[in-house]
Amino acid sequence: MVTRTTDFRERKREVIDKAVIRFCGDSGDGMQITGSQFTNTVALYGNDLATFPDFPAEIRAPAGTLPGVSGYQVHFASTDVYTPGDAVDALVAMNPAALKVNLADLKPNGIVIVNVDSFKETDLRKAQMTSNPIEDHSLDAYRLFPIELTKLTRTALQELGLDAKTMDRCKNFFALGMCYWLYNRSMDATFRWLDDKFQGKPLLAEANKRAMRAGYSYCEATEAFQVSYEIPPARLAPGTYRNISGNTALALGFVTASQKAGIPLFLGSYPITPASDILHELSAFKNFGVITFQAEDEIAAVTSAIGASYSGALAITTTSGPGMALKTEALGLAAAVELPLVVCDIQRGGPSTGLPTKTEQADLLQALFGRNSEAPIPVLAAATPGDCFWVALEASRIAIKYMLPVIILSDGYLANGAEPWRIPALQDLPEIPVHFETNPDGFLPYSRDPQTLARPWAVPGTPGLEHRIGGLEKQDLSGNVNYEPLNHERMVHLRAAKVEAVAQEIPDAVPAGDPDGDLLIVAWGSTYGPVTAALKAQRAQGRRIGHVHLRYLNPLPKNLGEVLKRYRRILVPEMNMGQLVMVLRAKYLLDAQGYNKIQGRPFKQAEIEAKIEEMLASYSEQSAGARR
Amino acid sequence: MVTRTTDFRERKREVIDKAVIRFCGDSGDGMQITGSQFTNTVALYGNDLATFPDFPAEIRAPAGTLPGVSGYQVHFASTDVYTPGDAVDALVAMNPAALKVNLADLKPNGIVIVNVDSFKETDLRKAQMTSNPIEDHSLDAYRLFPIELTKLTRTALQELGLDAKTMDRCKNFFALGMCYWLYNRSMDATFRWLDDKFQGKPLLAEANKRAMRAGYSYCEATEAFQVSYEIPPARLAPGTYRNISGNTALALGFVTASQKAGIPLFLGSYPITPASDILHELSAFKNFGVITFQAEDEIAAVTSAIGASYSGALAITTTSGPGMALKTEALGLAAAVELPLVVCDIQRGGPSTGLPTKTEQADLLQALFGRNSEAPIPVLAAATPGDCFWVALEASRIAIKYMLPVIILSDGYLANGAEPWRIPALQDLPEIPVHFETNPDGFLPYSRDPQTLARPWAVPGTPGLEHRIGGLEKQDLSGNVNYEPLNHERMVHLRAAKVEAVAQEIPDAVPAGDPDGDLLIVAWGSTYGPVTAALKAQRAQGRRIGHVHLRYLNPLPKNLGEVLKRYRRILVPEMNMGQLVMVLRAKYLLDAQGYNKIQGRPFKQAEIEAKIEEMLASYSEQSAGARR
Amino acid sequence: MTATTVPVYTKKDFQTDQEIRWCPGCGDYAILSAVQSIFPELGIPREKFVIVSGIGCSSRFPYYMNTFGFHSIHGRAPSVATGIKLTRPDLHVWVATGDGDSLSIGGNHTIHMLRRNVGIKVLLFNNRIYGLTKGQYSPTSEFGKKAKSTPFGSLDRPFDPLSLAIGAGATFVARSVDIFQQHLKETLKKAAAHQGSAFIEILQNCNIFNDGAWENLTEKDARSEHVVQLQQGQPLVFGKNHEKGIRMKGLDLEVVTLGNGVTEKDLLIHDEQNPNSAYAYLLSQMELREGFPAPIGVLRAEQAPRYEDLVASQIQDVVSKRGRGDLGALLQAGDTWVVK
Amino acid sequence: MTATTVPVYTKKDFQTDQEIRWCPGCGDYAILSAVQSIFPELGIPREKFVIVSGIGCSSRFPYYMNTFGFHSIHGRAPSVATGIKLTRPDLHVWVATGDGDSLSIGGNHTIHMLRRNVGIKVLLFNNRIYGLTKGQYSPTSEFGKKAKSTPFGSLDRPFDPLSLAIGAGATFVARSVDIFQQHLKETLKKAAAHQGSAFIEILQNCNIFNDGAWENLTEKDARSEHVVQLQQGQPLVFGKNHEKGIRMKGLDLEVVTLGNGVTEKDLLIHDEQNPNSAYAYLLSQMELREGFPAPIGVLRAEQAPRYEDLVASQIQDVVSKRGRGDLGALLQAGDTWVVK
Ligand SMILES: Cc1ncc(C[n+]2csc(CCOP(=O)(O)OP(=O)(O)O)c2C)c(N)n1
Ligand SMILES: Cc1ncc(C[n+]2csc(CCOP(=O)(O)OP(=O)(O)O)c2C)c(N)n1
Ligand code: SF4
Ligand code: SF4
Ligand SMILES: [Mg+2]
Ligand SMILES: [Mg+2]
Repeated sequence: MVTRTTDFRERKREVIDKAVIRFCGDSGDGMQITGSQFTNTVALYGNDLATFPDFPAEIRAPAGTLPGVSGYQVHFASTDVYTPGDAVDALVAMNPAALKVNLADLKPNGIVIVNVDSFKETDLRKAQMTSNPIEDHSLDAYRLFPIELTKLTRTALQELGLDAKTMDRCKNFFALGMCYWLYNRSMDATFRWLDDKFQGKPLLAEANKRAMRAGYSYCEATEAFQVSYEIPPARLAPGTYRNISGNTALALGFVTASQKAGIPLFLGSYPITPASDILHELSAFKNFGVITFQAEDEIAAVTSAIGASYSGALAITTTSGPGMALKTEALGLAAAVELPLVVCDIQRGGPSTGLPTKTEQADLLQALFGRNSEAPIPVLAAATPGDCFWVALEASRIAIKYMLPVIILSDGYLANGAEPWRIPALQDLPEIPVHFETNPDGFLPYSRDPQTLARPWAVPGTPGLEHRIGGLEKQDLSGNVNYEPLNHERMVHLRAAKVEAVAQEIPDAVPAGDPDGDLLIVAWGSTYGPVTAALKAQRAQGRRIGHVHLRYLNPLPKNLGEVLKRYRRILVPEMNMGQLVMVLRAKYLLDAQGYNKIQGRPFKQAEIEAKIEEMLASYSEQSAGARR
Repeated sequence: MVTRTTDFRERKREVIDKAVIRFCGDSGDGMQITGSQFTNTVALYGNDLATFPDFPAEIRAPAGTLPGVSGYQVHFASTDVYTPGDAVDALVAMNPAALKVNLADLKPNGIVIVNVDSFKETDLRKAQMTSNPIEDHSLDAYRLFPIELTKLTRTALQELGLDAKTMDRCKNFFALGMCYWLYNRSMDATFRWLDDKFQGKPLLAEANKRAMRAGYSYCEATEAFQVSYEIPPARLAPGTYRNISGNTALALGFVTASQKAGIPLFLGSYPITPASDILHELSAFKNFGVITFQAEDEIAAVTSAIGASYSGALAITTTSGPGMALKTEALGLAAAVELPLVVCDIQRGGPSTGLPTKTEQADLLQALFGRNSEAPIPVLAAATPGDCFWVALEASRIAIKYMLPVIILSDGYLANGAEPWRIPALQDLPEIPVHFETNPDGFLPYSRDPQTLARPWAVPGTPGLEHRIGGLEKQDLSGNVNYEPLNHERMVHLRAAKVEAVAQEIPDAVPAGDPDGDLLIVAWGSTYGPVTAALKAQRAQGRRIGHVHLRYLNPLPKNLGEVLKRYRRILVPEMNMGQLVMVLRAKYLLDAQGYNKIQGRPFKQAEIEAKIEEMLASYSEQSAGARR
Repeated sequence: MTATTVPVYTKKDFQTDQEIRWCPGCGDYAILSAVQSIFPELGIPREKFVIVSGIGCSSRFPYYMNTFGFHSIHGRAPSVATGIKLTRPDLHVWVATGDGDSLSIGGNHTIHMLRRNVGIKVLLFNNRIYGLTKGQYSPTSEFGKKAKSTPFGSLDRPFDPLSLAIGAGATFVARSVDIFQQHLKETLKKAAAHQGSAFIEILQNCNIFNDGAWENLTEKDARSEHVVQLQQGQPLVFGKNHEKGIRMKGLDLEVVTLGNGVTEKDLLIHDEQNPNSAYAYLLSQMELREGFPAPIGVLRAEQAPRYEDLVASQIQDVVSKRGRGDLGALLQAGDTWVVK
Repeated sequence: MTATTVPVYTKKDFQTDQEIRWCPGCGDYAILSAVQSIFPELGIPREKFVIVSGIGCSSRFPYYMNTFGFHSIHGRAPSVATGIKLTRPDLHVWVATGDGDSLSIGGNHTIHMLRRNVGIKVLLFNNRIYGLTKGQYSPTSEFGKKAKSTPFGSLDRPFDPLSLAIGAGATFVARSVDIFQQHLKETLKKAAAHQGSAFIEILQNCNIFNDGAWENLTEKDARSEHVVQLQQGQPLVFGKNHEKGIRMKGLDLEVVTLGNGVTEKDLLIHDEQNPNSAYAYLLSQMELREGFPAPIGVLRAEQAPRYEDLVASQIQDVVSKRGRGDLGALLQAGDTWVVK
């Protein structure tokens, strides 16, 4: 939907409904900062948005090389945004390597801004390029803007008396300034951020500001661009918004849960990409009484959390796949001693160390089954960055109410991706009632609440409740060590029934889109965005399809089986080799089909759409075949 | 089938086809030794047999108490034996606690020999008994033989000048002597064993011999028993036999594999019940060049094995559930670096520490899925103690041929249970070809054999093959670190395809019993015995049923889906909450039904039979209903 | 804590109704008895005690103590205990562990707990064997040990638990013996009084799988020759008739016989508070050498802040500087915008 | 091994074609260069080297060494390396690891490898920070460290890696500094010559997340005042003009100024082979105290059998006593019977 207007500078100003911009450059070029500043600005303006930061596993891969490229993509719009965008409208490439790695995603006729100063012979060689794309016409299909970013930045900062290296570090802000001009955005928020960030170093703040202003002015003055764009604010639900990433949302969710429960938050964690930021965020919230314990490893992290939970804290532990693997023995203990605990697995590419900074959804089966013997645990998954907040709250609530460990699955994409998030009013937050047992009369550590099957939370320090718990099988009610055959069977069933009991509170699955029809997409986690976008587009073309997005992966919503039967086909797209689809097939004996992408990147909307079309086509073929 | 004869002593001597005897007493009473001696003797005689040792998790629980009871059951017969027996024909109970715990399993009119000397007031109290069962007629339904075992043993040893404690320790041999008389067995093998065991202590050997002879003579002289039994040898396949437990069979299997492969065996292990004996056995085989490394924990155990495999050893690691949980991160590494490794999980009751000395089959899903991300690994399970030998060989062969880790599932029942095992001739053992890469020309660490997809085994020390491997995603062929999306997807698929490639060698599933019919039992692991026995009995009653026992749980036999469809119903009995059944349902979309027992004990034949009957009955009902 | 609010306990108050599942004759009984004897004397309400353990014979300890108890998983007791202490610094947390539990699988958690100085009392039951798994050698077993997994003798050099603890930065390091009841109780009381991590190696006999492992030190006749009892401010004297002593020789120690001009004044005076941990280290290495006795008692007792107190006061600090966190403000933090 | 069979290598022979993915200015480059420089001098065929690492910036080391290399998982390099050594005692196995990798998650494997004396050379890149995960404090970070996970300052007391290694029973303990190239190379060569486990702490600068962590020791001006270089058989002298020394004072050490009657003869003479590890421990603790310099060089080098050799010779022993195992006999062992 493009509306053409003309700006006061007599250049075209197009009003469009969405744009996708990607900043890319060397790991040292500050692309993550540039991208997040741009994001912040468009968010403040009121666009809906989604982002996709993508960076190498190395801290600083060798400058200028292909593995060293870091990127940050922002999709912002006046309409609802579900994904960071399949293809890019404008690409800012700080060097040849960045251009090479990212060009494939640029739309035909898309804008590409390159820093010509870094397209020298040696730069090209580092990017394994034999000829200069700025000159060899290989970019003819795009709107190329070759800018002397380095030189122009140095000129702008001339008077500040900085050394060349420091000046060059500001060139990303020059590029940012250009983009603000291009999309008609105010630089104010970034000015504020710079003031804040460089509090002790006003000179650096000033340098970056000047660079940014220079970039902006450059566009204004040189008429580099013949056209600029305006993307009106989105019509979001009324409320106060902030921009939020998944890891921040988890951190805020847990602080909120602790406050609503009225018990201290304890995080036992060992750093690991992409989960570390949760630890970083929570360690700053000391004034909320948050205890963060950076343990010597993942096992100490989870077992310290179990100790904290035993003592009455809302205890959590955060990690990613390899760390999750190390926690599994302790999760069995948590299940056996029936203490509340929330475990966050921020999934990344695997197996083993795998692709630490890339996203994947392949820890579902590990979360469901990765423990010795029968140790069922509820598993929840967040759908979007903002949803992480709500999932943190809900997981904490369930853990406390049912006295059991709960696993949250997020992933690298949610963790680092950002979206506008409507800040909830305090009164809209759910209560999390906590009952610590205090009555010694008839106290039995393994007696159970008839509705939830929860055992009492009897924390040390409570007079008269002295008792012993542990990982050996225990006698029903008394909790004493017991190896009797039938008691064991009973306890295995009770622990399973307790997990199943959570289903009584799980909202029914209500499909988005058509309530019945030709195809149901069942998905979970961060595929929410592309699936939602694809569903919308495909339904707009008249297809009868629905989408159930599962927040609860164990137990599943009670009505799910019934919902599945309302559609002719079931498609389960996952960023793994087919994990949820296996669970669904086993449980409901329906021929659900997996669609699997394991590339360390989210699905594109177009990929989902193509798959939908393929499935519907093969279905019509078959029915046609059947008719013949 | 009972034939009555009369012995030369004018007492009845019945020839019967099978008997089940159980020795039980305090952990300190030597019941495991008594049971295994009896086993050995009946095995040497040529009976088929199965045993079930069952002992407490404590080293010595308090003497005389219920949790301290230790038992050993032997089922021996002139016909094929598949289980240790559902019920007991003769029970030897050394104290009231043992009687109390075990009486329920004694057949009506069964023999019960008790040591009256330990049925005093205090003994009864320790067993939480209020009246003396020897006197209160509660044993009237059985053939009770109250024997003064302690007193008679002391009398027999009078002249040896031993202290009372030492004499009392021999009373189990008195009881054993009685049982030898009762079943007309020679004491020779046990004499030999005593000579060997007490090499430096001839007095102790003599004491035990005298006690045993005294027990035998007591029966001979006192006419305590009016009848004795004879169970003719079984008609086993011709060959040389020995008695073997699952853990011993695994140990022998690995030594054999190492010898056939011509490479050293390396075991990295950390002790854990019920797996420790494999470590113990292998540590004695130093003259086979076996390297056993008792590591500081399970993680060091498995990672040292990975280091050994990298260096060209047949590397294995052995553990049970909790230890398995700790190894999962490293198993992902083994899958990623594609090195051969065999992991034995001797399953026990869980979750967590659970029931360390009890059996269970609940680690299947952990074995299949308990790793971060997509890290598929072949999984094999042994069916009987003797089968452990063959599974060890086969797992080693697959690991080496396909260059990948392989998991073996055994369990506490197989580990400690024993059966007669036909010793294979050396020429009947499979070859295990090993090819170490030596050619540097065009060497690529991740090139692949076209048939197996195995990469080359290029061990350090080989000139010209210097290369680097690791847990990060790697470029196809070169093995260099690589994070490219499509390369990652390709590698995930290659690793999966390699595991699937194993299926090309897996023998087709051929059902025992009827090749099609009303019911197929699909089972795995140690349920083999009771299922086989139940199948036989039920087919004898005219039911059309088959049994597929899966040795390969991943990948599954290629024809399995086709076999499943030949039966109206599918029953999957497991000592877990339904793990294999989930996999089968998901894969074949058939309504396979689980039958689950989680009591730390094997299924009884009767339980399986009852379940078969129930399923067939409900089927006829349904069909009848359909007809109505 | 005022004495009046704490009930007067007897040993019996710390016993449970659970049958004790240790072998008759096991050294664990003596340790249990010592702990049950001293707990009533500490002036601490019973519900404030938590006993945490891993897995092993020794780790069954919590079941027999009528306090809060947590029998966790193998090797992880220090971490569970750390979580408890950080959440509830007011609790008195004791860890019962074995040489396998704390030095084999749990070695890392042990040394990290010690360096952090978490206020946990660690009772390390050192029987130089894996008892519960029926007799494999442990990280403290002597070189050449023949055990279940080493029929031809072990080839590992053992840890010296005291040296390891000192090297890890432990603030309190002591040693006692299961059957030296009086000494054991006194040592436990000193540990209880210590502010931070207290590491107590208790030499324990496993009469089933490693009988007599400490005979050399415990046998009535040998004792006085092979053991030196450390006492704060006292010279290092040992021998049947207190006739031997230990004194400095250059950087090192030597054993001397008193008399002939050598008096107690020449001997090393024990100072558990020596600021240099090298002193305690020297003592911990002593027995490895021919002719030297094994030290028992408190080798080291350094004053240092407890980890859990530091954590708590950091939180208080931040609260007092920034005020108690306001949830509404937290959620609204950073750049926000309003959609109407 | 005869010198003639080993090719003559240059540094270049140990370089790979892989782009080095460390930040410009990282201390890791210097360490890489030192290792690549000394490997050609060791007279060892290139294919006999294996470099094993865990996870961390430092653990990327193997990719840049043209030898066999194994980048394993976080903290487990010592165990992987032990498996290699036990299988192939003839290989030369070096572990490259960070302070997080080897002392945090891998602490237990490190101390167990050291006590066993497995013949592995450990290069511990100590930058007092987690580099790869972008700047959390590590077990060697100074108390009060403000880092990503400790915005208000860390509350953990750090390990002293040398003391920990000594306490664990390490037979070779040394320290050097990334930018002291000559010293580093010499130290590495000494480690290479050592028979058993060699533990080398290398102070390394992470210019991105912990720049200047070792400035105190490395800055040109400060160096001579703050560092004492240990040399076998030489007195402990330091200071810009070699004017200071260290001597014994009772059980302890003191810093003295030479002159005024104090000569080098009064000083401590370094003996890395001192049979009592308490000596090395004393040195390792020195720098923690006001006014004392940090020791670099070899603190301890004890002769002791290598674990892998013991394991191999135990096997040989049994073979020579019992004969090579006969598979047929093994399978037929124990009571057997024949069914016809
Ligand atoms: C993860 C795990 N690995 C192994 C075991 C088996 N296990 C239980 S106790 C134990 C060693 C016990 O030795 P120690 O700590 O010295 O205690 P002791 O029995 O001698 O008192 C082992 C290996 C386990 N329970 N869990
Ligand atoms: C099981 C596991 N936990 C956590 C991580 C994340 N991780 C990677 S490296 C590292 C710490 C690195 O610190 P250090 O060993 O000091 O190496 P440096 O980067 O400083 O050289 C961590 C926590 C991981 N890869 N695997
Ligand atoms: S096995 Fe040893 S340590 Fe365990 S209870 Fe028995 S005597 Fe004590
Ligand atoms: S983050 Fe630090 S340690 Fe890692 S490569 Fe960069 S400078 Fe070196
Ligand atoms: Mg022990
Ligand atoms: Mg580091």
